[in-house]
Amino acid sequence: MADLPQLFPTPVAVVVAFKDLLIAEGPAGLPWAGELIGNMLVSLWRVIVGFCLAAVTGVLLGVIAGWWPRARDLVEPVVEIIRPIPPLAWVPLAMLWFGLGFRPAVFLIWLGAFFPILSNTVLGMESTPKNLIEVSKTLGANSRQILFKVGIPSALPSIMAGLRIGLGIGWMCLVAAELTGSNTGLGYLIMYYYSTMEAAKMVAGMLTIGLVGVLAFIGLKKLEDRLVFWRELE
Amino acid sequence: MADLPQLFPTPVAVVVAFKDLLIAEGPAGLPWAGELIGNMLVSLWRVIVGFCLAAVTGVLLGVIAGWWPRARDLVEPVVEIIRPIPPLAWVPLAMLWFGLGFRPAVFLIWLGAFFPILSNTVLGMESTPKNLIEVSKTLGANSRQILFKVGIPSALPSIMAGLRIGLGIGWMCLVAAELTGSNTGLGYLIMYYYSTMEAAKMVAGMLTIGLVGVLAFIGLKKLEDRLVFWRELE
Amino acid sequence: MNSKLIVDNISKVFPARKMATATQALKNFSLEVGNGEFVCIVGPSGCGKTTLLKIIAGLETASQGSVRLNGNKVEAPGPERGMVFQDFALYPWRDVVGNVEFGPEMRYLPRSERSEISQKYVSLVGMEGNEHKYPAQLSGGMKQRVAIARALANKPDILLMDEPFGSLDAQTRFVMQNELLRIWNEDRKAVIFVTHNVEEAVYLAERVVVMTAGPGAVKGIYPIALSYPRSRADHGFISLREKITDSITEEVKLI
Amino acid sequence: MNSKLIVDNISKVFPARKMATATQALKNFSLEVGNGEFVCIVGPSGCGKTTLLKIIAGLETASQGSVRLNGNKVEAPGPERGMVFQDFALYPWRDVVGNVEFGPEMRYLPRSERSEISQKYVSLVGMEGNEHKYPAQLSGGMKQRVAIARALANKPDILLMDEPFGSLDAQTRFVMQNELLRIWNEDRKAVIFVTHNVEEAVYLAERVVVMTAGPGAVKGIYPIALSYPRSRADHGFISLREKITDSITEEVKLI
Amino acid sequence: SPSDIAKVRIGYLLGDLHHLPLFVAIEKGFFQEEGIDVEVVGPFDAGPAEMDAMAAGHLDIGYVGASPAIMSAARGVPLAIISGVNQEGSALVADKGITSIGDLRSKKIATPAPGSIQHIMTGMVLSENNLSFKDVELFPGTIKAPDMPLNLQSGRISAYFIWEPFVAMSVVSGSGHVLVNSKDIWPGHPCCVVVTRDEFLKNNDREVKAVVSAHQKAVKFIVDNPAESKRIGQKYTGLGADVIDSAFSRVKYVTGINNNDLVKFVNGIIELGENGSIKPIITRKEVPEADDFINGIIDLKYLSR
Ligand SMILES: Nc1ncnc2c1ncn2[C@@H]1O[C@H](COP(=O)(O)OP(=O)(O)OP(=O)(O)O)[C@@H](O)[C@H]1O
Ligand SMILES: Nc1ncnc2c1ncn2[C@@H]1O[C@H](COP(=O)(O)OP(=O)(O)OP(=O)(O)O)[C@@H](O)[C@H]1O
Ligand SMILES: [Mg+2]
Ligand SMILES: [Mg+2]
Repeated sequence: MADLPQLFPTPVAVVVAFKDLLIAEGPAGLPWAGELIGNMLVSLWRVIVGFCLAAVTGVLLGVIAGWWPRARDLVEPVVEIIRPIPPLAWVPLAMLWFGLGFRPAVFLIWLGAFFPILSNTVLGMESTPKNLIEVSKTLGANSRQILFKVGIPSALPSIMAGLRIGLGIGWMCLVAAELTGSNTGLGYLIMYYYSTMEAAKMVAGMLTIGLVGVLAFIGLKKLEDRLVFWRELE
Repeated sequence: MADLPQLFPTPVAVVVAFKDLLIAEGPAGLPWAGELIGNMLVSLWRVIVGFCLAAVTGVLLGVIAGWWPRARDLVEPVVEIIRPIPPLAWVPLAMLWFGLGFRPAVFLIWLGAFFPILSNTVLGMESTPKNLIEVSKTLGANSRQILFKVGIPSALPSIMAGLRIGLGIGWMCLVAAELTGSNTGLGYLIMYYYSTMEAAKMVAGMLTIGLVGVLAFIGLKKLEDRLVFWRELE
Repeated sequence: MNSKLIVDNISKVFPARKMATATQALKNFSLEVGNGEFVCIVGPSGCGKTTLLKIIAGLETASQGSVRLNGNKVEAPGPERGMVFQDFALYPWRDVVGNVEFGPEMRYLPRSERSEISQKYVSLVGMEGNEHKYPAQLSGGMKQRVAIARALANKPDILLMDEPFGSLDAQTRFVMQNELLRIWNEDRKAVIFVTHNVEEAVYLAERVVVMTAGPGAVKGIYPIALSYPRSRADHGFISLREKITDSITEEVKLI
Repeated sequence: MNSKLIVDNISKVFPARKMATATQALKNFSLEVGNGEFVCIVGPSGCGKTTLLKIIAGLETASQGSVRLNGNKVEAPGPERGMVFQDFALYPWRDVVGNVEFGPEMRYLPRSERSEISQKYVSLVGMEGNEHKYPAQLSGGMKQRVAIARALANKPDILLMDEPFGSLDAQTRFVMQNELLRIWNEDRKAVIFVTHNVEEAVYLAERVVVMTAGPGAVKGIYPIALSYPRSRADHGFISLREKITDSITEEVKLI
Repeated sequence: SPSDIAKVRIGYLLGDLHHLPLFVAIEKGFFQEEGIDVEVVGPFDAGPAEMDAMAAGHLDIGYVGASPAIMSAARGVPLAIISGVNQEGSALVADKGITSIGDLRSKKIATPAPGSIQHIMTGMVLSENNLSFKDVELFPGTIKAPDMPLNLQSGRISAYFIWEPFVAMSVVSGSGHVLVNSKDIWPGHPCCVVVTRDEFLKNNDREVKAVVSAHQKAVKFIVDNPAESKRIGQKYTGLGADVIDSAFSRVKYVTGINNNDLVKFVNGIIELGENGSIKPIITRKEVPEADDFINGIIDLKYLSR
């Protein structure tokens, strides 16, 4: 494949690209960081904001839909119609609603992360053991308390798995997200070097997304192990 | 056309677009179906193949990684690095490996659907109640039997939720999948009317993805209710 | 009689599902429980005892008939009817103290008061030193005792206990029986207590209800006119025990 | 003695976790069980009985000491050691028959043979008519009987039973006791039977082991030199029962 | 005989009116006339994707911008440019409030991918007016062409430099106006070309010749029959008659290529990188001598005069 440089760079070329991107001047406004680091930070911030919004909205709606079957019957059809619509197809609408740059990018990341978080939260809430709900009622817990003290703790393992999936998909939406008139970010960097056919740099950008993604994943996993410690006692 | 075509077409315009697309001649090779139906069938087939591959590989690897912690420790880092890499960034590689048209599209759909299926399968397998594994050992089940007769049945609810999420993401990857030198499919149809700025037809295409997605979802849900009937007895 | 609780002619049918046929768990079951009365229910396995308690608790609905508490129809669960579940139903993510404090926490009692209560009931069931273990780290009997402590700590008006001492060794069981009687004596709350141990029933109850097998109905009610504290070696005690045992034996033989 | 099973000086410590301190469940516990012997184990709640059975089954590893079966060190579970779990551990996705047939299915017995076996054991535990109910549809005692049938249907060499009759009413319990003795008499398989019911222990066992509270060790071993079938009213029976009860009482008082 | 003639796989760019000759050749049956069987393996959404497909050997002939073709070659992909498709046909479109290049200072401007001819000409027109890339906020490649007219209309960007039909769309709708035509910046500037793989060129002489002849016929047809060509354009791009009309006035369909223009283009890219206006896209290391490089990849021998 040595004769397909624009498609499949050698590992050495990728390492060199990494080095170049670390040294090169960063995006405007972030003069203190190299191109790779600077764009990574920009994307990281977008993903964090989009993911956090998705976590809040996805868990919230998931808790509601997973707890009250009637809410689920309302939410499910809408969600299931919107869910499969490709992020790229959302790009124009994102720009229409949110302008250029940060906000539409956050919207698209939110859109990607939201659905898996929602689904897994619903799964977790629906799986709350019936006997725990029953005993809580006899102990005087009102519906709100049962929700918060029983439903949510027992759904936590599933919710956390949903957050991990959602975070992955959030990153996955980065390129689409940064096609909304952004001139910074890792997705932008990838598309930039894609259009200039510098495959080594593009792959370096992809790997950076992967690496940051894996670090974020490890962080979430650590948090999960703390929150659902009781599972491994079993 | 004194004005730019509406980005956010009126419902009436979308209905008209639907009608037009249903009547219009389908893609070459599919003379028997309207443009919308024909492209939908093409995409459906791609999604089915990609999703089925993802279901098989995701459940398989998920079962392995969720069952043997050592396998998980091997699989997890690789998966977590690859997972967040955007489908769009895969497009060139998909083309290199799989050529144009059907096969790279299937690959990209597989890529999208694979990870959530994997994650949820791992979650389900890891949650197999310890006492059921223990009793099975004392009943003489060998490790394979415990895996198939205990681990997998008990992971089924979680696996099914993963399949539903994966199917959604598979559809979500359709546009990216049909950017690789495809001239058929709903993703192509959307991008086509995107490039001609016919928003109503583009939205009609998006909604069709959503509608087919919802039907597929209902199908999976029905299957799920049959497979995990025992959960609602509880 | 000053009836606290009236179970009026209830029946319960669980509908058929898959290959399992429909099951009639209760059939025309009636019972009145007086204010502060201690009633034990005995009956063959599967006769509908748990179903009965759940209906009284408001966790299941009767297919027919009604349950009245202080004259009001029972339609939902409430903390005035505390229940000890046959399967313990402990919160796996809460340690022993956390489980026992659940009820007081729901009433927003201040932390200090809550921990006072939990300390009291944890030691009452002999679980000192295990305060910070999680359910997965407890033995069967320990789980059961936590479930009892949790129900008692909530001070319900009526205690519904489903074989609460079933997993305890005889000695611990005796201790718990006496503790229960002491608490009952102090507060005079009504207790409906399901047990398989006829001796236990006769030792504790003012009345023992024997249920029929199959669809559960009242087969007989035995008033235990013995003064507390009772002696298991007492002649009256033994004869009542025998009578009730015979009554159940008949039922089991019928199956 | 022709020892089938040798439990040699085992100790078991569960490490500290979160706020819970480490727990020593067993301390220098030794026991030999002869070929075809029936041993009952009694002891206060939380003394380590379940832990002991799990170590013998190969489901937990001892921190110290070893278990030998037919001279070979036990390192993993196997079908020659069948276990009835305190918490039943039924497969929620299998109906009664499916649960009972699990063992035979694992041995790839043909379908007809499997259903013959399950029919036999389902009726042995009095569950006819409930063959196609799922665990969630069963009462506590029914679940326990299914768990027993499942273990018996697998015909293990050694039966490890953890309070197997704890959720049964007295009558059903008697029936099951006699059934168990009959099966044991026929096959002469070794049985290690944990119970809280001293009368049950004396009725069933050739030897009764009393465990100490706290870290479980052997407090005393009582050979029951009464011939089968035994009478609970027998003088020797009653005196043994009293002796063993006193021994446990001492332990519980120590707590 | 025609039976031993291979099927030729052709690609083009989605929604690009510059590729009209391909549509005409298909519509009028010029490929059949030349005795070849053409498979349109699909429109690509961007030049790089099409060049990737060609590099990977999944595409024999591509209608594509000169820029991606040149970049691909600079990266070492063996290919040849065998014909021109059009010249000119782009414009800098601005909203009504912008009446001179000078007004663009500090404004948001969208262009296609970095290194595209439109990107380079944006630099040229800015520097002619004593501005540079640093004086405006540029979005090279992160707003897709179809999104540009909409973002102009909604005021999110002030101008964009693009190919047809996306110039005409703003013009026809009245939401923007042509601030400067590309032909006024660089008369006869190169735009789209027909490329093929070296390997295909070497082994399929007859097919390449046939493709080029059909293409040439099509271009001639467009020049001779503008009205019917516009209708074909409408059919293949789905665009309205008014948009096509407007666009047609700016595109010059030609088969010839002026090597010097391509040399100037390559040097332009290299110099912009060297003087720090943009990140280096093509370097002297890859293209030491633009003349040699361009002459090495242009092979117009199949064009009949
Ligand atoms: N959720 C359910 N669905 C279907 N049948 C049920 C359900 N719960 C209980 N039953 C059936 O109702 C009958 C009575 O059950 P219940 O649990 O009340 O018995 P019980 O008297 O508590 O028995 P035990 O002493 O064994 O606990 C049984 O035949 C049981 O199979
Ligand atoms: N997984 C575990 N982790 C930590 N501690 C445990 C675990 N399992 C048991 N223990 C502790 O070990 C001790 C013995 O438990 P075990 O279950 O063996 O008691 P038991 O004799 O079976 O009691 P019971 O009669 O109440 O069932 C208890 O103190 C218990 O808290
Ligand atoms: Mg019950
Ligand atoms: Mg135990």
